Amino acid sequence: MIDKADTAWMLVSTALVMLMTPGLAFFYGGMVRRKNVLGTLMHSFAALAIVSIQWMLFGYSLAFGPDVKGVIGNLDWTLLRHVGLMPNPAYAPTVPHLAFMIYQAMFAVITPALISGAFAERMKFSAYVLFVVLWSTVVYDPVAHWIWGAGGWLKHLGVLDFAGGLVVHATSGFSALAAALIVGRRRDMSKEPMLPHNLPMTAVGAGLLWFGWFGFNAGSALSAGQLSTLAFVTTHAAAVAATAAWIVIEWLHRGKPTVFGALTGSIAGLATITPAAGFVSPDSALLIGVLAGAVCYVALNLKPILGYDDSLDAFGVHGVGGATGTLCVGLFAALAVNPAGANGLFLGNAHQFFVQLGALALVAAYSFAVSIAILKLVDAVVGLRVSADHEDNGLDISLHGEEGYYL
Amino acid sequence: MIDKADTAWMLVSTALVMLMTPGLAFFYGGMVRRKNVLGTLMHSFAALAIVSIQWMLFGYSLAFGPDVKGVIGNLDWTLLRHVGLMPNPAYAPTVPHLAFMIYQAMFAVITPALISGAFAERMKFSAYVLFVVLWSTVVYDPVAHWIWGAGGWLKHLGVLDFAGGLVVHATSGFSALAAALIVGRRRDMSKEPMLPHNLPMTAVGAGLLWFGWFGFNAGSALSAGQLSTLAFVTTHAAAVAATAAWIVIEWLHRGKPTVFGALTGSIAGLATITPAAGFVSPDSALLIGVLAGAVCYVALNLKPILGYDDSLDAFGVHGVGGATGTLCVGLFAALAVNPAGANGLFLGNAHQFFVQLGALALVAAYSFAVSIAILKLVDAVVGLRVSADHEDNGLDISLHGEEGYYL
Amino acid sequence: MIDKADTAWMLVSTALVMLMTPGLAFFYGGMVRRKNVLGTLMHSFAALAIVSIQWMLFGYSLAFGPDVKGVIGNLDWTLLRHVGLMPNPAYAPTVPHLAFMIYQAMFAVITPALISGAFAERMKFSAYVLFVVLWSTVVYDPVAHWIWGAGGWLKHLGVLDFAGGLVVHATSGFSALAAALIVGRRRDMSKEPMLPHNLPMTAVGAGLLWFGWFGFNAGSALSAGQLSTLAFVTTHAAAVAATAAWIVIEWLHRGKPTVFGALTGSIAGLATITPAAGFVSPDSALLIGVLAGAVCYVALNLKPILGYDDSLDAFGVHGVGGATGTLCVGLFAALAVNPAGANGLFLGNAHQFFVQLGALALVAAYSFAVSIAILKLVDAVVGLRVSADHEDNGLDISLHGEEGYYL
Amino acid sequence: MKMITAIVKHTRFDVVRRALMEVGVQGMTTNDVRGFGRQKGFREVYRGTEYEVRFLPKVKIEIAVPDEKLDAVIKAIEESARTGEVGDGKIFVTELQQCIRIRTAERGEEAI
Amino acid sequence: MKMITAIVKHTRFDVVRRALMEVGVQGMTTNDVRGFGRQKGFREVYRGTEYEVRFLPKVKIEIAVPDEKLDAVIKAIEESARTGEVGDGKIFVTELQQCIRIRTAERGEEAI
Amino acid sequence: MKMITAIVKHTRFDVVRRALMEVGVQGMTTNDVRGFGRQKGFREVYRGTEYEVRFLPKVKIEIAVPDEKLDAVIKAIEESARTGEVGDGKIFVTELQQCIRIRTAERGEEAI
Ligand SMILES: Nc1ncnc2c1ncn2[C@@H]1O[C@H](COP(=O)(O)OP(=O)(O)O)[C@@H](O)[C@H]1O
Ligand SMILES: Nc1ncnc2c1ncn2[C@@H]1O[C@H](COP(=O)(O)OP(=O)(O)O)[C@@H](O)[C@H]1O
Ligand SMILES: Nc1ncnc2c1ncn2[C@@H]1O[C@H](COP(=O)(O)OP(=O)(O)O)[C@@H](O)[C@H]1O
Repeated sequence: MIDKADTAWMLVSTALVMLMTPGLAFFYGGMVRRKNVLGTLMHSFAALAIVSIQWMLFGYSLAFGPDVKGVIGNLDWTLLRHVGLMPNPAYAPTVPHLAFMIYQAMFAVITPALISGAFAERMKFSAYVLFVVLWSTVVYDPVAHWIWGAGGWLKHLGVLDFAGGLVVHATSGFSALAAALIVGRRRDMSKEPMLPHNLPMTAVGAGLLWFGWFGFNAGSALSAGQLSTLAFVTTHAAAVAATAAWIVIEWLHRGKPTVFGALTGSIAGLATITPAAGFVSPDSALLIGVLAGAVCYVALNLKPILGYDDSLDAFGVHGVGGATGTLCVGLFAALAVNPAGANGLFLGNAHQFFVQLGALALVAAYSFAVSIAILKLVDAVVGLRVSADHEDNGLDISLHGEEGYYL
Repeated sequence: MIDKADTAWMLVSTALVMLMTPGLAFFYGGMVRRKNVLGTLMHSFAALAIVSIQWMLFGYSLAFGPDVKGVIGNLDWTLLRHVGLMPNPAYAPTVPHLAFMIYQAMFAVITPALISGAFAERMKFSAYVLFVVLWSTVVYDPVAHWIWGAGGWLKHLGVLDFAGGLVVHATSGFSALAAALIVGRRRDMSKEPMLPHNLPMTAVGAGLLWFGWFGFNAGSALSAGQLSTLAFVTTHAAAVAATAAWIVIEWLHRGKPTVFGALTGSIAGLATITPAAGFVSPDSALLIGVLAGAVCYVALNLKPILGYDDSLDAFGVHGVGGATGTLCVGLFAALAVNPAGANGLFLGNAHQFFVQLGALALVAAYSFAVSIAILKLVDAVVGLRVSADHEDNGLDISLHGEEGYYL
Repeated sequence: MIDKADTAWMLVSTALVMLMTPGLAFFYGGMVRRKNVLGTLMHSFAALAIVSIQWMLFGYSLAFGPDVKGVIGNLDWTLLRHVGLMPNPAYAPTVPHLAFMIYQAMFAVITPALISGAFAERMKFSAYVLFVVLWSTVVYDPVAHWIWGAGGWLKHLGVLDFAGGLVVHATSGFSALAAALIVGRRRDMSKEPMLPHNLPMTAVGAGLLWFGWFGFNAGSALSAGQLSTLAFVTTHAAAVAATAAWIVIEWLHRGKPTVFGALTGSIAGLATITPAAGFVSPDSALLIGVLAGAVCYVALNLKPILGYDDSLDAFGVHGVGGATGTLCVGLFAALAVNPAGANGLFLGNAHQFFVQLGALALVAAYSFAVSIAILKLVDAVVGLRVSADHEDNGLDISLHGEEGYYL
Repeated sequence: MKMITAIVKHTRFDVVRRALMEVGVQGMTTNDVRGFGRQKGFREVYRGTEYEVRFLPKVKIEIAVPDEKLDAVIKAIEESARTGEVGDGKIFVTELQQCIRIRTAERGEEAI
Repeated sequence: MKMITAIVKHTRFDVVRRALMEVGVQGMTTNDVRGFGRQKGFREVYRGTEYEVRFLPKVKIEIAVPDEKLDAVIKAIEESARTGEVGDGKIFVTELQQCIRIRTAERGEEAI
Repeated sequence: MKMITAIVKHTRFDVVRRALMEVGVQGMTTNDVRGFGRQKGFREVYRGTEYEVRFLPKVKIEIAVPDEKLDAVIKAIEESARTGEVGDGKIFVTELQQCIRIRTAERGEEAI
């Protein structure tokens, strides 16, 4: 039976998650140098277009369609066949099936867009388009099926991932690491400081991401009520705790708390709480937030030492945050909070922790390995990187024939 | 009977549609030259103020008040008399009448703001204010009554316009064409390139417009449930298809896909699906989106050849998109999708297509002709264009005594 | 009993109010000089983190926890003990108690952030952090308890404050006045014009604030239905009337209507209607809006004469607006509109007006006096102002070691 | 060789550029400046506080020319930049001792 | 005639402008530059990566003056721009061969 | 003393800066300019309208040097800025009559 309130809530949540992709565009767009701002915005807007189409054509069917051996959906639901206005009880029994489909579409969209932070300022647009199509099909859709699809084998094993710590953040984060390694460092890295050209734009992006994240996490309850309220509160709790943690740590470590750090902390907190949002209590969420801030802070400070060029820290924030959050579910989850969840290690259930750890290892390894294969393939077909000249002149003029500003 | 879920959904949708007007301000504001950014923002913010007041004073009564011969509402509801907290069953039986009124107010607001793209960078602010008041009263309110008002004659004839392809986009688009012709070309046109000064700001605007458009189209179901879900999905489908189409066409035609093109495509898709959102299936919406991208792409590429100066393509996107969408209803509509709609030509009902075509011709002609009359009148009273000096120095300093940036 | 529609509405409203704090960041951030943009953004983002944590730790308990003599809540609800997923009938009987808590958290967050406009461009960040913690605890939490807490003594006396004219705007506004006086004028004031560096960013902020304000005011109905619809409509009515009033007055007075003025007017209208939103009719709201525009316009034009440096007019807009609105409740309130409210002076109930006036005087005096004490204390402990050198070089480089733009 | 520095109005810039090309100028360097002079500025009012903005946006054009072209170039600028109103701008001429084209290491008038 | 080019701190700019007007300067052209010199730059940290920013924002002021005013103008700049701290900036003087007011076609000192 | 003005590509700027420091340059002033020359510009298409953008972003570097350092500095710039492609830029040299360090009132070569 369709519940109007649940439907209203899911549609609002879908709109909120949609807004996250433009939000990500601004978050990333402000961080690059002026000459690459449009190229960076394009990554997110193009992902919105490409993945939404892929999703309606066949992606949704692969991820959520009738199960094939726990590994993938079959192609019965291509072009949204059988996906109509009646609810699908296997997923969301109180809203139209199409509402669930479009909600999930927004998740599929933002995930590859997140990866784009790893190879910003140097990838060919044709390579990007190809990469996104392949990656969505070969990485995102299967992993989503394993964990969220009816019949998915990891779901079956009891892996908990409330709103995408594994499906969204671990897949994109570890693929980002692969991409940073395969695509290589930016030419200018040794020559000039890579300063963000417009931090206020990054702040606009962070604000919209935070706002949209309520739809991402609280919407994942798929219904308006107690569970969505819980996820809403834990989401905010982790975000603010991570923001505060980052400010404090940076202040102590570097002498000055940066705004860019505070914004980064907030996104780290949001990414980290994502898998746990519906399974932990608000006070656990505060702790998870502090942890998120600390762990991602360390990750970002290690990057210059390790020397790979994850330009906008897609791995350092989403990979590390998603991994931390996935493990936190295994530590902090409580049946008292959500009877559909589990108890974690701190409530004596070490099993859940190891399930989470195993799933994380698997998803991370799968994403990393398959991304390398895809990138090699794309490199062979169209070439991954722009020419040195194009890179020096910036993607905006070279790839898109436009400039961001005539101020 | 008031339904809480429907009311929540309508209020959220109203807020979303409200946000579109600031969104339009940024979309347009980024496209003009730096010296006119505030003048351009002002068009949208002023429309928000002026039309909302006009609407509460008498506009709503003209558009939706008790019918006078199918042509206009009478003045019984001036100052919101009889518009209270009980539902009005003729429009939205499950939400307070005031909720329907304020939802519609946001439509009335954005429509003239859309037109402002046609005469950006050169119109007097006093002329703009006068134009908006007159245009809302003499064009928007009657046309809204014909198509959406209880007793409206076009509604009676079976014209379908789900969320404003005729009422919003065709009226504003064809009035924009009139305005571009009457107001004339910008002085600098032959002298310097008219480059957008801040495309990232345009992207912020596009993101907010897209987000708000879910309220525009899915909210037009006036209730949370299957129809709103359908409209939500078709809206997104057309937007992404048009974005992708634009990218592909521009890539093939010009060699480089621009971000500005992608954003333009998305708005073209959204404008085009508007009249059809609740009457067609998601896969038809994908097709409509592709069509929207292609048709508006051609329109914009013809403009330099035709030589009129529709500065920000209010006609090329909204006029052409709204017209295309209105005809698409006549092609793709399906009773199976929405029993309150109709079948279109592709389901054998040529009648609906001709009804749509006729209504389009009429609304376009009416909007075009009356806009010319209004503009001539305004020109006689206060003068339409700023002085050459003001135009050269920019509207920001000349009309508003401010500058956009001290960067 | 939990109502799903009310819960959905409250969660959406909470997200909307959350967005207001980033919105405020951009609104304020655009007004300062380029060298202080990040320092100004930081004020809002830091308040979001700090106050949310304080709120979950003990602030919520102080404000809404079990009453102690009408003056304050006790500490029973620290760390959200007893604040769970069942409704608390004393506050919001149809949504989870946690939903009410997180909704109120967003109000607690934005209030001190509003104050930051008074001392922008010159306060130490350490002083700001300390100030925010102390102020939230000693000013916001008690005043919220008096007026909104179960058992609060001003509530008991019949003071009406729908969404925070007293609790949010009067407290922050009069504290801002105290801060402007104690912190002193900016060094550059006599040397150079203090021009806003990025008015389009201020417009983005204003757009998001307006959008979020629907959650602020209509959400304060704590339920989706007639009252939320009423508050939504009055909010919009006052905002547009104040915008229009500002444009007209400035046009007449100064010869040119500024965009900055229009945006300021809209925020003035929103602040002013806040306490009245659920108690007055839409046409009263239009009048209140006009009044808001006029009164705040005069206040801002008096500032250069009086000579204190309320940099971003936190007092001139929120103090003056909140006070005006609080009195307007006493004038325009109507039992016919909301039986849970009262009649105001214009309906013959002078009593309500004096109750409002007394509460305003008290809250204003309390906020002003206690803020002075806090600021003196903070000054003694860490010093309020940055060094002259830091002020000259700007907060971004001096305090945060970053720059806003590399354009 | 001479270095000509012209301060002109934004709104004349494109006309000046074309006039320069017509007299055979093949290179120039420009940037935005703010000029102060006899031209009255704008009164800007921000939230009730008035500011007199005396520094107005101008474009600075720098053109290295061989001596024999000096007069033609000056004439081209004067004619194209003039509107007859205050604020039309200035032309400054200084002696250029050396000019080098980095790409080819050419020197002197050949390098212009 | 001379062209005086002064590089000064942003925070002194308004004081310098007023000092210039007091000694009778009626025109000048300014723009933002980034200067590198003895003054230590700022350390900026972006997400864990440190950058030493050595190019600091300065204002460049260009003033054409008749020879007899040269010393007075230099003195005015020196006194108004000086804070005594590293980074106060520089004054450069070059010979100006010609100065033309575009509006009136005046030439030489009259055109300044 | 001489004033060296170099117009170079953005992408060479950091290399040039380092080369300058190696030959002992301790101060310079830079700003962004738009240059027009032999280098072909970019074709930009905005919504179906094509524009030929001929003014390309360059960096202008101004360096005051004592006469004896002139050749070394020019050599450093030439070598570090050269890519061999059109658009590498120009070096201009003018006579500097006076240089003053505002902070100390030093004059002449000491002030550089
Ligand atoms: N003495 C000067 N030194 C440098 N630049 C000057 C000088 N006088 C004027 N300028 C520049 O020339 C521009 C135009 O000068 P102005 O006096 O306003 O008009 P006009 O040249 O028509 O008399 C100014 O904005 C400024 O940039
Ligand atoms: N040799 C130079 N050539 C051009 N500009 C210079 C030179 N030396 C210094 N400057 C400019 O002067 C500014 C101040 O110089 P700096 O050495 O930092 O301080 P000070 O002049 O007080 O010793 C620099 O930021 C730079 O813009
Ligand atoms: N005559 C000139 N006067 C001033 N600047 C010039 C002149 N010619 C070239 N420039 C500057 O030098 C830059 C490079 O010149 P260009 O002709 O494109 O390449 P190249 O120097 O390699 O032949 C131009 O962008 C412009 O900024």
